Amino acid sequence: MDFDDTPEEAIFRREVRAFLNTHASPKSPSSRGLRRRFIRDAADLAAAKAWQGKKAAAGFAAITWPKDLGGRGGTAIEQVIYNQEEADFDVQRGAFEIGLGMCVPTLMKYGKPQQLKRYVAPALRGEEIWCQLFSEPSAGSDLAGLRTRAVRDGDDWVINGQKIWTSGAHFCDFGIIVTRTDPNAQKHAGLTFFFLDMKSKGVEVRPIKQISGAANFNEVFFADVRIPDEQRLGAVGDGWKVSLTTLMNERLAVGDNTGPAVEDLVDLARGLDLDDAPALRNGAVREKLADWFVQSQGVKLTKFRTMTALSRGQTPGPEASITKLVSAKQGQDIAAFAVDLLGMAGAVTDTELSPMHAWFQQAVLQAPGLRIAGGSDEILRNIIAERVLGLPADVRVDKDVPFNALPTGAR
Amino acid sequence: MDFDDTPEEAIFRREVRAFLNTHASPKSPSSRGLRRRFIRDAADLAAAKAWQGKKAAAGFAAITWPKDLGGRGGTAIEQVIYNQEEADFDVQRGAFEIGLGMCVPTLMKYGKPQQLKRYVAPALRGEEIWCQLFSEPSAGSDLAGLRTRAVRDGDDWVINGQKIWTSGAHFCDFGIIVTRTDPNAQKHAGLTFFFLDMKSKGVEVRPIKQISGAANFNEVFFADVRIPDEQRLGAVGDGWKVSLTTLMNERLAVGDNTGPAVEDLVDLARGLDLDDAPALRNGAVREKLADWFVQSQGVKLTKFRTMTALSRGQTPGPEASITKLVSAKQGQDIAAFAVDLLGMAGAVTDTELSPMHAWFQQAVLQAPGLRIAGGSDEILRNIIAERVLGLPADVRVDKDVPFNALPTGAR
Amino acid sequence: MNFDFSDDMKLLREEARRFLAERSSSKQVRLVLDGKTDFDRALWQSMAELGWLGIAVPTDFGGSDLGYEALCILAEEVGRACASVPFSSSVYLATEALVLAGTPEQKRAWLPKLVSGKAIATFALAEGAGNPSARKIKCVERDGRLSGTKWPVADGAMADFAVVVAQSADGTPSLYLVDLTASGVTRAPLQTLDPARPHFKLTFDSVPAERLSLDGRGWDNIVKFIERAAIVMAFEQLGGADACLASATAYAKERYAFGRPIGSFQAIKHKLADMYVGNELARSNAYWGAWALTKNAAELPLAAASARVSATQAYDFAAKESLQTHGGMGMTWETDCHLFVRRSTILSGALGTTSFWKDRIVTSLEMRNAP
Amino acid sequence: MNFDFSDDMKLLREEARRFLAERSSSKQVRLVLDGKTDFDRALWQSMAELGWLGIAVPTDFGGSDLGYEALCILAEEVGRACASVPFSSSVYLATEALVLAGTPEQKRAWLPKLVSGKAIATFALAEGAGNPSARKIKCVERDGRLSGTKWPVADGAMADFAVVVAQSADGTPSLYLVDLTASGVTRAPLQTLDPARPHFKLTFDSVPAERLSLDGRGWDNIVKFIERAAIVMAFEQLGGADACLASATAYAKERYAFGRPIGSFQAIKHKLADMYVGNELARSNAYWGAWALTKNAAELPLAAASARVSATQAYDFAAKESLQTHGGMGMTWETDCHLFVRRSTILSGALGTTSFWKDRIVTSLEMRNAP
Repeated sequence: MDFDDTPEEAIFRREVRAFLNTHASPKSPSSRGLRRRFIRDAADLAAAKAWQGKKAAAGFAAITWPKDLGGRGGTAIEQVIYNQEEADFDVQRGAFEIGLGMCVPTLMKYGKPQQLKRYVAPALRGEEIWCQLFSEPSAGSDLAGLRTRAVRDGDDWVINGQKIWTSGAHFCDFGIIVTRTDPNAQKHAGLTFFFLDMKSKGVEVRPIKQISGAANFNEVFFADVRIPDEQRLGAVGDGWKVSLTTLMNERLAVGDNTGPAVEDLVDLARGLDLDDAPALRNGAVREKLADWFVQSQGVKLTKFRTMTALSRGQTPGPEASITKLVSAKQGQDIAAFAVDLLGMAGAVTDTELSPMHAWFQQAVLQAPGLRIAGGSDEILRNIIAERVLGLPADVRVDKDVPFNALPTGAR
Repeated sequence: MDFDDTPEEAIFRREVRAFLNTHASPKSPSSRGLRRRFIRDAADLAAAKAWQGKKAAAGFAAITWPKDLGGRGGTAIEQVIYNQEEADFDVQRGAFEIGLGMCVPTLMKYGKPQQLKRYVAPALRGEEIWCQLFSEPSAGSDLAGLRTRAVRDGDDWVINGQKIWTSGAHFCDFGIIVTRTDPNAQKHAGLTFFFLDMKSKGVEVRPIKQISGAANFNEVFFADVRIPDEQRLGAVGDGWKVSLTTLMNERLAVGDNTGPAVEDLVDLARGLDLDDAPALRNGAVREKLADWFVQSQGVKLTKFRTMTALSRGQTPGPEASITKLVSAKQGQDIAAFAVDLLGMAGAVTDTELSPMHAWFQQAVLQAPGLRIAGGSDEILRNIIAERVLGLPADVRVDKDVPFNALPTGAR
Repeated sequence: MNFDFSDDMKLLREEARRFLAERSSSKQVRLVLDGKTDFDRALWQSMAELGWLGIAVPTDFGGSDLGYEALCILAEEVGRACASVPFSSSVYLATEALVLAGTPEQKRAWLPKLVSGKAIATFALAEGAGNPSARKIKCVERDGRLSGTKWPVADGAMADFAVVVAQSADGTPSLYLVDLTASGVTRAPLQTLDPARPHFKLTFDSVPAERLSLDGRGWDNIVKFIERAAIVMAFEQLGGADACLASATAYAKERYAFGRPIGSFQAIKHKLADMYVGNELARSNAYWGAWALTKNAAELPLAAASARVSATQAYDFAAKESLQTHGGMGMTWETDCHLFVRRSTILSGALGTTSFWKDRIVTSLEMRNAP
Repeated sequence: MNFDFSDDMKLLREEARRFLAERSSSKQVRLVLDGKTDFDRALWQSMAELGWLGIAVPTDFGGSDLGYEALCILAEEVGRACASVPFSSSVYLATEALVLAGTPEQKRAWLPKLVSGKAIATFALAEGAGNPSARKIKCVERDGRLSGTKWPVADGAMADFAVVVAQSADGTPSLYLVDLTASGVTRAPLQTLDPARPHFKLTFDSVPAERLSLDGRGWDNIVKFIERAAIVMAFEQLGGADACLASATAYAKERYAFGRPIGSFQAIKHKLADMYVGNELARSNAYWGAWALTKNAAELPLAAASARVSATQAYDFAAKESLQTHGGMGMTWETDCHLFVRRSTILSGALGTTSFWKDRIVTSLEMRNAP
């Protein structure tokens, strides 16, 4: 049991570090509270594409992919090492996580050789960006309840409907989409999966304003959009199976909590006067800090255990759901606690007046989304209970019924 | 809005107080940790019966019951006032709560006039005690899943099966019982309700040793026990409806948390040295005390709101479930917190060494039962969600199926 | 035992609820949230016409004199509607300060205007981060002139005057009445988590200030004044918490997943049951506070702190978990969940941290349980 | 990156688990619980024969010298079985004290006997309620003789000697080796929440005592020693927590209500998911502790406190909620749920309150994050 790299891993890490030192700048402590996950404007996008190009040129863009597709043919643990090192640098990421983490791997599994040849390399080099068109207004946690229709018409399929929560749809070139092709079939059986050109006629992208004021996601409307049958991934009616490939990759790509952490709270409490003494001396504050440290350290170390399993060639299971379940709630709790600790000025978001560029305050509005996106708390508990502990599934009333016979609500 | 009695209530309270002062001794502060709900031996039983006799003679045994049945014909709020006052005195209660609170009221609703004449008065005077035979090993939260069979034989019914958690069965004279008379009917439809003489041939009572070491409950076995049809309450197949009468009365009778309260914890923390200062000065301890005070005060005041509704002739709803849900968990948390606060000596139950006669330690083993008996936390949340908030019921797979076709588990 | 509001009060509640549902819909709140206007002036004027701005003010000064129970009821409904009006600042902080501590002249000068909506006032306590504390008050009054900086001050831009906490020449913190239109006053807008209730930084540079005389003097009396406001604010919080529960419950009945309403899943049912429990405990504690306020009971400090903590906890939980119940829709600007997340955050901090009030509870218990 | 036990260690774990499942069933634990015997002697002897009592003891003294990872693994399995043996007292407290601080003579005298099961020892720290604290140690040694009272002391009656914390003549708290069969020693049984692990009150009246020499001296070094034991105890707690999860999960699958397994209701599913999460976080923190112990890492204090707090929280939750999941059956003496409620309570307090360890975590963070 040790935290050290194997000799091979150490060599790889040095290589990565050398690449990063040459081509990027390290993060500074003062960038705390200014970290970002999303592409805000054209400049961000250009920076992201340029960085992806450099990574691809150096062979770091897709470490585990086969060499003939532009990957490095490396191990999962090497990818983890790369990510760890890159996290210390101030580079624009986020534009490619979904495309390279979820979309292209699905294409690689179900696409034809000439499609792989056409699409994989440009995606890897950051020249073409992919998005994922899954969720719908009435199909969130219950993804298989989706209603976007695809109807066969000659060599094409004609798509009508609406997707939602499509990250980056406004700057993406291609998308993967799951549609309903047979509403008379049981809900999981009537789905079919495609990829499409986001510039196709009839595709309309509208940004969604989030509660934080930002608009990182979109609604995407489809009005008689034509997709060649050529671009179908998997058999007609096999869309659910194909989607599960994508979603499994999503779990592997679960990101870290990007909000304030225990250490930030220690710093805040050190400098803050609470009832005429530093907040860090207050027993209640110390108790909370300890609780959260133990929790976040537990999450971090659980990831180390997962990495160890990865390095031994094992596939990490749904245990990874722990990370998101715990971190998202903790992020929300830490933000609320810090804001409360600041008392009457806690809600002030002026970055000049509020500690750490009002990072805790920003987190109040960002944290709720982390508890919902990519599997809500409730769904994650179900996953852990059913897939790890083997508890029986909820009673399903939607299993043996044609999709179009299922009851629906007003929302 | 005020906490004072009306003039009539004040007169009644004085009357009660005079009766109690004459016939009973007030509790002393040192009896803390020695309070008891259960009958432990013959002496306890004799004391309980004697006290009940005095109450009945003075007209306080059943304040809301009609006068012709031995009651006082008083109001619900008068009953509350009596209970409040009696709670300050050191009297042996508990033997009659189930009989007078749940069994006899059911008899009063469904029994024949001559049965009422025969049974109500002796019960009221404490001469005959009643118990409730509902739960079964495989029918706890799901009471309607009970399996004890009753088969018609001439003018009698023949009972075979097992009941469990029967409080006081070992000293009870009569019991009410719900049985399955038609296993081919849907589960709620095949039940029938009776009362019986606990001395009947074939009734065997076995005490259940609880985790606290005490044995306040029993298993009751029925081997070809004969009950005259005369003692059936309600129609054949109407047992569920009759049971609901009993259970509604149970909710009205929900008792208080009998374990340590916030004030006890304040006293403990005052005298205890934690890291070289009184625990009461520790911020984390103060935070917990405040949380629990606010909660318990909220419960107490919610009861006042219920009483106000009672005094206006309204029927309190399932909101009363709040009391038990909050109090039981709080009791468990307070006990655990106190034991932890005592550190290495926390688990010591020697009444000489441990503060307050090891009351907190006793509570560690008693609190779990309070979260289960009379509606578990989980059932109470369901009740609140469904009956107060009007949320839809769980999917029921046991509704449209004959009872004997329902799947069962190994436990 | 009569632990409920009277029928008259319940009527007032129904009237207020109906009125605000119509006149302070989220559409109206969003006009302020989006910066289109600084508060809902039309609503404020209607509230004045209904007599709500002087609900607990003696009739001598144009008030309705309906007492503190009525004030609490209105605060609850203002909270339920998440209304964008300076109700806390002007009505149950500044107006109350005048009623309790103003000289007859001060009362005559300002109360009728406040009651009629011709004037708006606010309360300036905080000087940056932290809890209310005598030591933290750096604003000073010397020779009738006040200097220093206060932030955040809710509604500081639309207020005609402020009741300001400052150190007097004799070293006791006191309340001062300061005309905000006087020269020497600077008002700078602050960004906060709740743009629907604008906050400001007020700087005073030797501005004329009149001292208000509370019953006693010094910090303890200022805390007593804050305690009274905390009770009314607990009702405002409770109203918001109840609105969150209602919204989440309605959504859980209408939204389907896996072929059935999400409200039929225990994960949602039990969350909403817990929300209901939290709100009911908060309601009971708030009622206790209303009783203590009405009777000026000796238990007021404990009742106020309990009402405050209970309401803060309930609103915080209800606002967050209502959003969570709404899932992705809750994350959108167009759904109202975030209005309540914002408001609950502002109100939680408005009169000191939760730990400040919890500490006061235990201090009361220590005295009550003294051996 | 290799944050897992080696295959050898995993083999040891499997072997230990299989062995203890057979040899320390709840039937055997209940013999002690019901007072039929004071501990499971036969099991203890078998553990000695397997080399477990000296698992981390150098081979020079008859030990297996398999290191601390092996010791942690055994503790986890002892915890899972809820075994009624003095494993913590004798193996990872008293034996460890000798290994770390005994003179060569002391080691030669006692270690072989401890390893072979011929002698049992315990650790006497507490003097009544409260946390470990130098100020609370009233036991004193003067001229090689020790006087005072220690309670509670686990396994104090079957132990041949105790490692006792006492104040030395020069005013520094130290560890002493005290023969419990010597005259002047009184051992009185105590009732506790876990009769399956008997506890005692030990009174010393001028009893011969030999000083053990830790690396350094004084209270800080005693705390360092306790920290090491806390890591191993975290594994014992983790094993118990996992047993509770396993039992609750099995029951939830087999118990039917409303026509289906109770494990298909989200109220139960999500409770068990939370239990799993708590246990896995505790496991990761415990592994960190095992690593720190093995490497004697600078992070040991933080890792120990984290392992301890995480394991205490996980076991407490798992024990209580496993019982809750069992419903009425969980309340019966005959179902095993209460064995774990009892054991978790005993272990939570055994080396100081949760707040003691939490405070140490923050102290570590303060130093680590120092500006």
